[in-house]
Amino acid sequence: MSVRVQIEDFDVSQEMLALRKKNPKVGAVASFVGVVRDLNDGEDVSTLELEHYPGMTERALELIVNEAKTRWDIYDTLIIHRVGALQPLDQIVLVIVTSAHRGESFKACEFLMDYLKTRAPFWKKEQTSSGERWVEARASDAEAAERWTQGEGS
Amino acid sequence: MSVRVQIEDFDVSQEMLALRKKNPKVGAVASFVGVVRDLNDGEDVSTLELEHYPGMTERALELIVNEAKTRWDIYDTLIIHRVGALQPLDQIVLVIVTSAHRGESFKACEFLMDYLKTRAPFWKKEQTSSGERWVEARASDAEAAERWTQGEGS
Amino acid sequence: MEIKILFFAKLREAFDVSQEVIVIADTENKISDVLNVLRHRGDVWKRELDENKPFRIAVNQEMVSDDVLLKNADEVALFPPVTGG
Amino acid sequence: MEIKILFFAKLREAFDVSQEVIVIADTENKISDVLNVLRHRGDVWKRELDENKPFRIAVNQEMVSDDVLLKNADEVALFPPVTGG
Repeated sequence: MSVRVQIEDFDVSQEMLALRKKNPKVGAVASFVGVVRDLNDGEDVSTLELEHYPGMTERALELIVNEAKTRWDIYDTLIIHRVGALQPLDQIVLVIVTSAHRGESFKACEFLMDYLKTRAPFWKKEQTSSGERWVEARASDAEAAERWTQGEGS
Repeated sequence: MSVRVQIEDFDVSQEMLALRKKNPKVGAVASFVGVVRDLNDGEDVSTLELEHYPGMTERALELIVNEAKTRWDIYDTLIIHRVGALQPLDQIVLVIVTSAHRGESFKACEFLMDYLKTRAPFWKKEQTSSGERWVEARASDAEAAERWTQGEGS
Repeated sequence: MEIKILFFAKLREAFDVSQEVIVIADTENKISDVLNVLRHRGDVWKRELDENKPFRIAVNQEMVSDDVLLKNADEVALFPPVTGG
Repeated sequence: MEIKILFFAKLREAFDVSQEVIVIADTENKISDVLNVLRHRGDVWKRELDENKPFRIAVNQEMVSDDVLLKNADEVALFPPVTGG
């Protein structure tokens, strides 16, 4: 398990290689990268500022990872979340899951993203052409996380 | 859409960057990497030889990609499948899907892998300590592909 | 007892403070008591911490509901629904 | 008419041939007719192409069932269930 909150960008290939740890039992590597878009809720975005709650962020992510490990037969997970000022096209978040077979890594990776979206203390503020605004939480994210409490993940 | 069958290895970060095409509408990049394991059905594997049906392989993969595009609101997809002789720890297959929101890219990426596993003409032959053998198709792969015909993907 | 309170994101900006320490009676030991102390400041405090507002509460870095009991030196955080990822 | 036949993987090895061209009567125009020609060779052909064996059939690079109609110069491929990915 590894959880990092950082200002710096990340390299997906390097992180995958490190997470696999030359373990020849790994047959599947599922990953997700979130990227800053230039448009959100109809407004063009020039800069995204990411705030977080140091300490709680890492704890929350570790709880989420532990939850995934109890649900699926997976080997390792990595979560990197960037903070600070980001621009459109910048990578924001990376989740990687390794497992023997693909079904587990796919499910765990999507679960980690859905839970991160609703449980990890990060907040986005956008600079748009009509000024700055805090991004509002989406009902669709709450619904995505809710699915996993209803047995789909088993 | 891009489909490649090649002997050479691939770099996930580079392929992601190329697939995103500096399109600032892309918010989600889901990917899957399949890796050669050193153990399969109880036998230790030293080399995996991948055979394919040139021409049909590319056609089959393009049909699968078109099917994914009719089902989900996604931007671009990449499938790279290696052929020839591979060793444990080698990357075999890469699938990347870009979209605006994460749900679509996750679903399409898993769908592409499940369909590739049952519809694209590749065959694996393993060298093990007790000789060589052709890998048998798994019922679990057929079941995984079958799920998508029953409305889960909608 | 002393309770440390942290504010994040929109709430931090609205209150123009990122953290403070408040002293409450040992008998007033629920999150809701802390919230009432803050609401009594009126104006933006009353408005942003209204029960109908969707703010979140964490105690010692775990999200909780507002009937949790507090003890001396607990860290309480108030913030809007999270929007990371 | 002439039909090109390709064999892959285990079938290619079992028959020790990767492709051949066979000539069938224009009236014998189904995949099953081609399969019967091959089965009549006996031995490994009869065994590997037995109806209970799970081999797959493609015509002009698309997977099909064995009642598909063939036309001159079609490319037929016979192979085991696929195992890529």
